[in-house]
Amino acid sequence: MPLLSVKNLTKSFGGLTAVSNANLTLNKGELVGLIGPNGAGKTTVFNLLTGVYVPSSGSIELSVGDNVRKINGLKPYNITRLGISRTFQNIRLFKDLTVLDNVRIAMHQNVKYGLISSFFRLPSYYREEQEVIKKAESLLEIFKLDTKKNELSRNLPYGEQRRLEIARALATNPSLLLLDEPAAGMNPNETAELTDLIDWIRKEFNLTILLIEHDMSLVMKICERLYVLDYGMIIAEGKPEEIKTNKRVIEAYLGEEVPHA
Amino acid sequence: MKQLFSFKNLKYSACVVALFGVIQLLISLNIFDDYYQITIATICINIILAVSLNLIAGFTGQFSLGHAGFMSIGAYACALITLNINSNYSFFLGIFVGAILSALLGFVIGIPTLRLKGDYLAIATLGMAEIIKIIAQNLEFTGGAAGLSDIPQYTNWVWLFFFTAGTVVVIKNFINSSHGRACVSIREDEIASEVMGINTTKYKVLAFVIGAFFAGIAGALYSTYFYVINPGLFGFLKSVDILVIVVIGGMGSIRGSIIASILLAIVSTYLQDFPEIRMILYSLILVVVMLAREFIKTKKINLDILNIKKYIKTNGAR
Amino acid sequence: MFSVKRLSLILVVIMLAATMFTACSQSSNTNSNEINVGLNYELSGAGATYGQDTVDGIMMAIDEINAAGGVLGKKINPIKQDNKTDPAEATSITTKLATKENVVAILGPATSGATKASIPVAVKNKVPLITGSATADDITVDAKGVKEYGYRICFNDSFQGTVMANFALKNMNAKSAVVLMDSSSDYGKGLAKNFRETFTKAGGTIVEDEAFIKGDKDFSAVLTKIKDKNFDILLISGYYNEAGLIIKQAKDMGINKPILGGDGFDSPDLAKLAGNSALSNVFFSTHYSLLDKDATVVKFMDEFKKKYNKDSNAFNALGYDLGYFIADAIKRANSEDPTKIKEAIDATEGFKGVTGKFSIDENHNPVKTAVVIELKDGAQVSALKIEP
Amino acid sequence: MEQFVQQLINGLSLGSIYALIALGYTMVYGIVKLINFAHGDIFMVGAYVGFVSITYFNMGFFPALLIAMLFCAVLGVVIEKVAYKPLRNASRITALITAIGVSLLLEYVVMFFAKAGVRTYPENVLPNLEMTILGVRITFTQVCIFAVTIALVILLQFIVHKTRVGKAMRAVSMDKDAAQLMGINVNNTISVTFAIGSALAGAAGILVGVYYNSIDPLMGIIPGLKAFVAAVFGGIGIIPGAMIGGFSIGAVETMVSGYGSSLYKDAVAFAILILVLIVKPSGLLGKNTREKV
Repeated sequence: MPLLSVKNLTKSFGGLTAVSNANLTLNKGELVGLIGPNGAGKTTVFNLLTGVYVPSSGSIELSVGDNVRKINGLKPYNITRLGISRTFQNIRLFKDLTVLDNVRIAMHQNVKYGLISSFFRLPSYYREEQEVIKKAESLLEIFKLDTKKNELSRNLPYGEQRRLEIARALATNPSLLLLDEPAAGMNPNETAELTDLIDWIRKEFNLTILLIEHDMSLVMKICERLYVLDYGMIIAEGKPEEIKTNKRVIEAYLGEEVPHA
Repeated sequence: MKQLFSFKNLKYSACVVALFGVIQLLISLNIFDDYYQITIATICINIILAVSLNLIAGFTGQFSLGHAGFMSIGAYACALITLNINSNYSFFLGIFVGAILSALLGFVIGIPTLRLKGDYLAIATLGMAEIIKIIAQNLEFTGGAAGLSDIPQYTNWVWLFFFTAGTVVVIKNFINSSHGRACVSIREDEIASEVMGINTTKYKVLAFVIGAFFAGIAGALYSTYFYVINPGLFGFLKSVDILVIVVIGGMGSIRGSIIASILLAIVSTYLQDFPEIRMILYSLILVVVMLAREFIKTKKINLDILNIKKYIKTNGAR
Repeated sequence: MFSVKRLSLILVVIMLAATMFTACSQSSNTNSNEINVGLNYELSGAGATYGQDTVDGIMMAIDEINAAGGVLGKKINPIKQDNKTDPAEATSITTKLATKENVVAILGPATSGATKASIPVAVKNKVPLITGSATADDITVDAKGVKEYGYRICFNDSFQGTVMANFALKNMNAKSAVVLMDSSSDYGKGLAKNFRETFTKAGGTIVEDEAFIKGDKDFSAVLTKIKDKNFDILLISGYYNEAGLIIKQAKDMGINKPILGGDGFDSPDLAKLAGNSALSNVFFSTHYSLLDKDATVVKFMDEFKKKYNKDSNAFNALGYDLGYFIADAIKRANSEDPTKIKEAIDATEGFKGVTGKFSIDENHNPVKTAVVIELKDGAQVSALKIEP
Repeated sequence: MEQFVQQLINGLSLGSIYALIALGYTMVYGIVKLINFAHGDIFMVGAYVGFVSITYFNMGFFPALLIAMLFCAVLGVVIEKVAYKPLRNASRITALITAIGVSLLLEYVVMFFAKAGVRTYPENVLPNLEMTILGVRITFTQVCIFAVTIALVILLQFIVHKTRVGKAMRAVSMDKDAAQLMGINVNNTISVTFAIGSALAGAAGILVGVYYNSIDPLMGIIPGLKAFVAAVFGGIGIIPGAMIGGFSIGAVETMVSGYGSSLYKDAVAFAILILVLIVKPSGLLGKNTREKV
């Protein structure tokens, strides 16, 4: 049973079709890349998977435990609760909040205490808040951000902001993690570090990862499978080595950015 | 349980009790006579209003220009109850019903309007408050334009302090809980917040409802302190007054709202001595304060830029 | 974090100090050569027109009194405060005047809301408070009894409403009326309510009940609506600011039915707003008539025009009377004790002011004659006295 | 039917005033994203300047109109330079509170000098003519107001769409930084916008003075609020939208007074506003924009 299966996914804005008839399958534990030239509709796919956009047609199914849930049309927060989490291409941290708060907010759905407890700080508040802090700190430790937990996230250097966004995404306790250009703007050293980190968290957290990335070294190194998107259509699917030699893919990239691998 | 009695909590509680004690002492020694007590009442009511609006506008980032509308619901409900039910409990019943009705209205109005953003939300909430005002102006049982008068004065310093401290504590606790953080995340980035599993509509409405609830309490206290209410009191300018306190104190700062409430009340008592040009001075102060604040802030930003330059210098250019 | 805390602490200290400072500085400004009288008025906000006009009248009276040697050998010192047309602010100011400024009496406020909020404070502090223009019936007396220290020297709504309804019924043989009231002021609503009650009780019908709010300028919609209706008279229950415009627009539109109103009409601005030609067949009740050629009235009007370079209106006149009224009470009390002054006010008998000769009844209202004035081409052409 | 047409005419002349004020609101909002609450008070100042010109300097209607517009234009620019410009990068709410402060300042400075009472324009500033067509009465003043409004709107459309300044205005309203990079003097463009918007408000002020014959220092609050409602109603930032919004609010108001209850005319106007916002948040003519994720 695949974790995620997307069938005939289409999204059009007015006359423009951003994604058309895309089919995608992710198996549990896979690390899959989604590549394609700029404007191909990769981020739109992420937005559709996370409910930020409502699909025009098609279906998205996610297996949750032993059930398969149709998630197209659900609100983003419901989808997150079912186990999909993501980062953003143009980092969307809660900039004026501390690093710790950023992670704690993402843990919101696991907090069970009610409003009354929060108003009057009943024992359940203290109990759960402590747990939240503990979890958040251990997560930050993994991303080497624990020493900066009280800093405002806007003050972090770029690379750390990227890492924090991944940490925040993990805090929602996802089964499927969508990473939107996690290495954008990083230098080769940082990228290499990040590559290892992604690989590590996948195993540690038992994740399935779908990754948008322009940095082909990263993609080729860690992705087990790739989907190639062009003009909103999936033009190729396969192992990295296969994709590298796929004619249509090379054509799609020509005049744009030849994959340097 | 241990944390409940933590040093920090104890310290805060001690401060609150001490503040109450000091003012109570000053009142019983008649150093704070009737006149100062009225000023204190105004301050307390403004603190409740400002802190509750801050929850909506400052923490949740929903720009509301209709807070006076919620206040009026609490004021009218409490006034009508205390005027018509002659019992020792009518004051509490009035406050309770006023706050609940106000919260209910916040819920009913919040659901459709909170889909709007920024200035559009502001103008919609402004319209909402105006509609409430016009309805109150034309209903028989609210006394029409004359409003209600001879409302028994139940509110006294003790209740004012109790409700003000209560409002501040409850809202502060809320902000520092997971629910409050959910609200703040909406202000920071609504889309990211939703993707992080937060039902943004629910939390926007919740902030609106809680804010309305406390505005209702403030209205109820107002009506049972100042004897008289009428629709004209709860117009656009009242909403603006509350917003001014929130902005001067700082969006998203409860401490700021409290300090600004006190400062503005003191400024207002000083301005009473300049009856002819009172409003001219007030408006000038308002403009100058806003400009000065921005001036100081940009200076700070400049300092930050220097720091970044320094940072780049010491860490080498990337 | 720490510095913010420290800062706020410093602020609190400064504020406490400041408050203390005002407490000390203010208790010292009693001057034994002067008698302090508080003026709690709407100098800003929606009621500023009425407040400022009344204060002009009061100040003129006090200047005259002081120029003539004051009362009890002392000058009257008016302590003017702005209540912003806000009941809470009016309460605060009344308290300040009563407790900090040692006033012997408080004049004002002009609007009913602010007055209602001020009277409980006056009662609590035992300082008489006299309003010149708050007309709501329950200002001085309500279900719980007479407000011990609250007085007024103007008509109340039920008196004027009844006067105009009876005038319409008896003098004009009116059977049907259109009521157009200022729904944003309790004066407008109170007058209309009492008119309606008396008029319908005597068999008249209200054909149309319409309203406007203070500041409205365009009444064409409502007037178009009533234009073709069948009615005998039009009651405009409001102040001259809007009434003048309504009369103008109504006449322009060809509505030539008689127009009735209360003392809110009594201002030279009515003619300016409506235009002299439109001001015919207009009747309103007020305190005094220019046809009387009463020496007090003529003198007041001349002096007022000289002093302020404009014609006086009812608010100016009521304010002027307030000044003399309180001086008279202080003189008769022969004391600066507010309680004694209150007793003197209670005993007022036949006080002669610009707005008529009046006594104060047990409900703290003036007993005075109303005059119904007819306007023709902007000028007063007849005056009918109506005893209370 | 006759009555309906009459009410429509009444609504249009009232709406013209709202439209003129709304235009200034919408232009300023379009370019600096500021709800300029002082705009209603500039309208009031215009009325007073007209009053002074006509009463004390015995000017005719058109010279007075020009002077009022000129004075308000200067006032608008001064306010922008002194109070708003330093806040251009501040939070919107800071600018809003400042605008409210400026609004109060204008109101009470005028009240200080002119007192709170009403002032009346002399009669017959415009000839007191009227005509009746099929039972519908139209006065010369109404025609004038309508004509002046339409003329000014056409002029404005011309400025915005056919002149260099207009092009600059549109560019700045779309992207201030890009406009700057393209060599547009952003500061001057914003000043011009304030000048034009304020001049229109000044024109509305004198028209109100002539039409209704009554002005007072607080006269700007309610029309200002309603004009803003009109601007949002039509789609804020859009010039034809402000005009349509102005006429709509005017018409709604008179229709509610004429056929419903005059007590609730303002409530209905606000209720419609809220409904419009909920159904189409960007106003009647506004385009819905999507946030890029």
